[in-house]
Amino acid sequence: MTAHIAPLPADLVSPQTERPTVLAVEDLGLSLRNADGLLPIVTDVSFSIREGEAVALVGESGCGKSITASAIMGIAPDNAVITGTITLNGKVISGLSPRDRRRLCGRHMGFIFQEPMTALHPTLSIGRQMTDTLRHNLGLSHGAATDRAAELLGRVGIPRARDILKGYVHELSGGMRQRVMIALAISCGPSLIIADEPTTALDVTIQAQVLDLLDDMRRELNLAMLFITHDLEVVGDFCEKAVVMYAGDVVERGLSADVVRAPAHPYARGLIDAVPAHDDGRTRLTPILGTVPPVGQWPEGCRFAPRCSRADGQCGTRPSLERHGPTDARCWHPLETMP
Amino acid sequence: MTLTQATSPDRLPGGDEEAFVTTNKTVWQRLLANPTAMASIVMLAILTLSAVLAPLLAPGNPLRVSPADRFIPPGAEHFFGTDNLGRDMFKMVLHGGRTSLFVGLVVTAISMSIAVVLGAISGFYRQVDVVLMRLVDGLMAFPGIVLATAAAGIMGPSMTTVITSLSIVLIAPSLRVVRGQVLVIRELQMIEAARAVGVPTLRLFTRYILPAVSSPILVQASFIFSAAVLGEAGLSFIGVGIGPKELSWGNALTEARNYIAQAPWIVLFPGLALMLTILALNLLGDSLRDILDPRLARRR
Amino acid sequence: MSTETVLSVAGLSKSFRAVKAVRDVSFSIPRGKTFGLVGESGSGKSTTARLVLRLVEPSAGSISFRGMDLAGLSSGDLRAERRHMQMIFQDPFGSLNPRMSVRDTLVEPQLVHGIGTPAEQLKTAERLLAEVSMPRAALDRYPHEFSGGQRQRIAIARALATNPEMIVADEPVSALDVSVQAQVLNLMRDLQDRHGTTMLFISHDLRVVQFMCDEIGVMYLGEIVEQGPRDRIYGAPAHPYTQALLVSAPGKAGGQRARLKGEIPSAHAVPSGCAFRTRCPQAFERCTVEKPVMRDLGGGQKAACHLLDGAVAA
Amino acid sequence: MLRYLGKRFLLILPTIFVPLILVFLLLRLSPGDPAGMMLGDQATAEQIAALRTQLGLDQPIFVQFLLWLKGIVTLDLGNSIFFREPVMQIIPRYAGVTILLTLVALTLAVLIGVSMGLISAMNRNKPIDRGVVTTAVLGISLPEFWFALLLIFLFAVTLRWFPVAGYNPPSAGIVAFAATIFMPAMALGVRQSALMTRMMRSSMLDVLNEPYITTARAQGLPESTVIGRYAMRTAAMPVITVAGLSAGYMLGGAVTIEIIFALPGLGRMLVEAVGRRDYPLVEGGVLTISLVLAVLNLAIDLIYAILDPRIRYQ
Repeated sequence: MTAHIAPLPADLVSPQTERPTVLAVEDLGLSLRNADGLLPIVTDVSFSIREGEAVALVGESGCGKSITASAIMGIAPDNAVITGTITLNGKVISGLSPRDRRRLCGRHMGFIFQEPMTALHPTLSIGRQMTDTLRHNLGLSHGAATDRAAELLGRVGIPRARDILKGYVHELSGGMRQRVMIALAISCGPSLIIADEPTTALDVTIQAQVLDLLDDMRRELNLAMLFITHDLEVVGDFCEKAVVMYAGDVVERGLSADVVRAPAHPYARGLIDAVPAHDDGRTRLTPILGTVPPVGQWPEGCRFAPRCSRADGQCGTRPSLERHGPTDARCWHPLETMP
Repeated sequence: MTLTQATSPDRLPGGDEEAFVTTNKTVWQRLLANPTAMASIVMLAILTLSAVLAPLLAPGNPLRVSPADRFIPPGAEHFFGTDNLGRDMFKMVLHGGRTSLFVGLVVTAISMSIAVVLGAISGFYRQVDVVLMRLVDGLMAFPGIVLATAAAGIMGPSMTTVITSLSIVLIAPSLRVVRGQVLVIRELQMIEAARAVGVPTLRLFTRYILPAVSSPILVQASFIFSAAVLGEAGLSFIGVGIGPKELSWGNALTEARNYIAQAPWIVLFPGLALMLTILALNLLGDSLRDILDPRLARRR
Repeated sequence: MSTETVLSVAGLSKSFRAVKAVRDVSFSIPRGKTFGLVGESGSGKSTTARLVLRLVEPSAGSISFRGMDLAGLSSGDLRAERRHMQMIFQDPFGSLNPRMSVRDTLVEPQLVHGIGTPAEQLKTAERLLAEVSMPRAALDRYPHEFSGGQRQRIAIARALATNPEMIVADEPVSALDVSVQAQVLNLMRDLQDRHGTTMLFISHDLRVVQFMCDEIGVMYLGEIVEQGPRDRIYGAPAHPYTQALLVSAPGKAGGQRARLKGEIPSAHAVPSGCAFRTRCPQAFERCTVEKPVMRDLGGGQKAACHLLDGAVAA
Repeated sequence: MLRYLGKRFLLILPTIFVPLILVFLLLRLSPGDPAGMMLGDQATAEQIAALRTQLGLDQPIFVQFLLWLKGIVTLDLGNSIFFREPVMQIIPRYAGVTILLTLVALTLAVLIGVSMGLISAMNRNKPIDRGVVTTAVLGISLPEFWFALLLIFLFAVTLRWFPVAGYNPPSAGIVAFAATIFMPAMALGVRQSALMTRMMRSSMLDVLNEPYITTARAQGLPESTVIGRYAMRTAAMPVITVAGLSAGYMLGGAVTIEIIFALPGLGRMLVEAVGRRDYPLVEGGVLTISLVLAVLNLAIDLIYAILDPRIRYQ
């Protein structure tokens, strides 16, 4: 799918194809304040997304990818302390008041959650939820909002849109629910969509449909998209760039084709090797040993070192995110890039 | 087949000590660290001790009438004053606590035991459940006061009467809680897993279900205790509880209300003692729930 | 190489009131082999797993385990027979009793089946821990002290405690992170090799099934639509649904956009004729009126589709 | 919707019949004979026997019960033994007071409970929240009859705003009615309002953690809409359940308050009637309470069905 947009290396992009940056995250850090002080959850996260571009934020559970998204949305928990800069369409939004941040939601940023069943209101009709958003953000009349809502539902491939508007979330199938969620997210014309594991809860065949729909929407509306997932294989298909997170850190960053095919960081490599591929005929998988260290128990230096076969004394100090071959990696002993 | 020690390659380099997830604190540690729980336990301890030790702390018959000492306000001689019959209120309150706590304890024990047995059965056998729950619905709709009054009529007002009628009335809410919990536990995968292992039904009850419902039972018990104390006082107050010859906080208030203008202290002290007891039990129930159910705990 | 059949089910069906969750499922597993059931939600694969163990009572059909009809056993005999068939569940957080230490958890199956003296039971528990690569110190700990992967190892150890002939594994790794998945999958294969256990493996993940299984049944709306040896299913899928599943899986798209249309119908309203026809890109009239029967395609591969008429292998 | 309500209605029937059977048996089992009581100590055995026959007390219990059931269906509850007039005429005189008292107390409790709970949840862990939480736990620990005495001491004895006891019906003017209903309603409602405060608070805090609230916020909806429309809609449900239980509790528990404030209510009438062995009146009173409760429960089911579309389809 990525073949439609030439995956040129960043430094080779010509000025004509240069698209404006929609979201830029620089040195984002997030800690939770609790009785014992500050507990770091995410450190030094930097990446950017351009118009029409999909960037994947990849990692296992507990790596901090979802809370990074909530920091960008401005809906992080009350006890979160956020550092770094978040820039949306050239405007720094990280310093804005919660009220001003809320104004950006819907109109400038749209969100898609993992579980549409719980992310949509159980006892308000689909139509009510959509028109509330449209009327508030775009100032539409009730009639205009209803028309627009029906049009949006049609656009995301929902038949009999007018009937569905009167219905409730529990009456829909999983795939339809996620389509409604997508319609809601794009309803007020945002330039950025943040999708948090949007297909994880869906069946394989439905997953494929929803991914296609998201891809179509991105192209048609020229959306910047932050795609949060634990599945590297989805990344290769769907996103131009990938940011791999481990224990609150960005460990690898680059074009997703490069990250999936020839990662420099041993963790990224490990993630790929741990998954049985369809036709490799292996009788053993290559797991990453041990488990992800829980928040608050991160090792000093490189956080992956205790599970890494390449680790040595140097890994006791924290590496920085640097270019190794085609990608950026936070590693003292990156893997050789395969030709 | 040979069962040799496996030397799995899926082992961390440099040792087999995989880090365990941090151990949670024990219930006791959390109880000690919870100020509300400790406060309620201390309150209950004081109330229990003063009831148990009443004959030592306030010796003499609390019901002894002394017409010469009527309506003496609280002071050094009579800490809580005297009532319309010249009885010492301090003595009455201390001795009255014996009744309240005793009735509460016995009623809780009876109604919770029956509720646990019936709740376990009801949670496991659908047919029984349908009938039992409709009965419980009906019982909840039946005004307890009519039951108590009728019981007092049948058996005469006495401690036994009060305990019987309160136990019957409080079985219904307890049974609902226990049954609800059993239903939740029954659907857990660990029960299916135990069945798959071949664990027999009785063992399933004792080893898997009962331990799992013990926490909510404990919480419910403290609320039932407080309801029983309140119930006894209420019934005695309107004269269908423990007989007029016995001493109880509720009894003490029956007469007191006629003298509220002259001697408000006769109303104040028994009621205050009653309220503190109920408060301590409610606080204990609340904090036990917080401690035993971490999901709810984060709210408070 | 013995080809003795350990499990053989025929015509297995289960209805919950009006919902036909499992319809006419038949397959058999030779000793030491792994049979995989793969399908999407509502395909009835997990119900089939429970039917096989009679954790759910079948509405119809026979379950022959070690030459004995499980469906006809009394509850007492069934319980005794459970010693030889164990299960591993999806949720490593829910399937262990939080109030039982690892020691108790591993001793429990031996205890209820009267295997060994207390000292022997403890020894077995220690051995089981070692087999799943857990330190001995874990014995006195409780489930909440372990990570998901560690708990799943304990669950596997429990399943092995009675030295069963067959293990039914229901989505054993789908609740785990990918890196941990690989550890558990490797472990399960090792243990199977070592003990010669027969396995019924349920998963929605085609990659995992391909890695684990010798033979595979693809389920859709309560039925097996295609079954056969792994290489045939993945190399030459015959049923349009199998083909679509393989194409839909992530990492397989490669520019292909041959997606299935529509949603999985509800099990309350299974389409007439071929259940898959509402989503099948190649459906035609006959699919609406006539239910396709399983056709032998040779090499152990079978599929139920009208398109395969006349395609019977020579 | 109608089917749902029909089903609820069937479920509510036991709440009418169980109390009836219970009270019937209870009265018949209790010693003391209404006939003997009516005629006094000087009555001869023959006189008593004659009266027993007249009252139908010489029939077997189940015949008496059937006769009485027939009476209910034909709206003839018999004559009160004490008042010597039809029960159907006596009950309304007393029931009105109790129902009004319950309604006023319930309204007070809901108003106080919902607003306090909401304020508390919105200011979680701030001083105001702590204040409300503390007050609420004191409130649920407050014995109603004692609180009633305190109210009398404060408002009637000290401030002299309201009469100590007595009752003016609404027909006597709203101010006169309010003066006699305020203290009883406060006393009856205080614990329930504290319960509702706690329920509202915890239910609101629960709902605020739901993903759909995050969605509403992420759509840019203002906090007032998020709370007032999206959160309140679901958070109100458990409070409605509690309101139903509270109403039932108040109906049954009003007796103490009625005695303290000398209100001519159903509860007081019942207790007196039990004392007098006035079987028909007691049975009529219990029937009335059960019926009012049943209607109330149906009303709550209706509100539920309106607020929650999921219920209508079950």
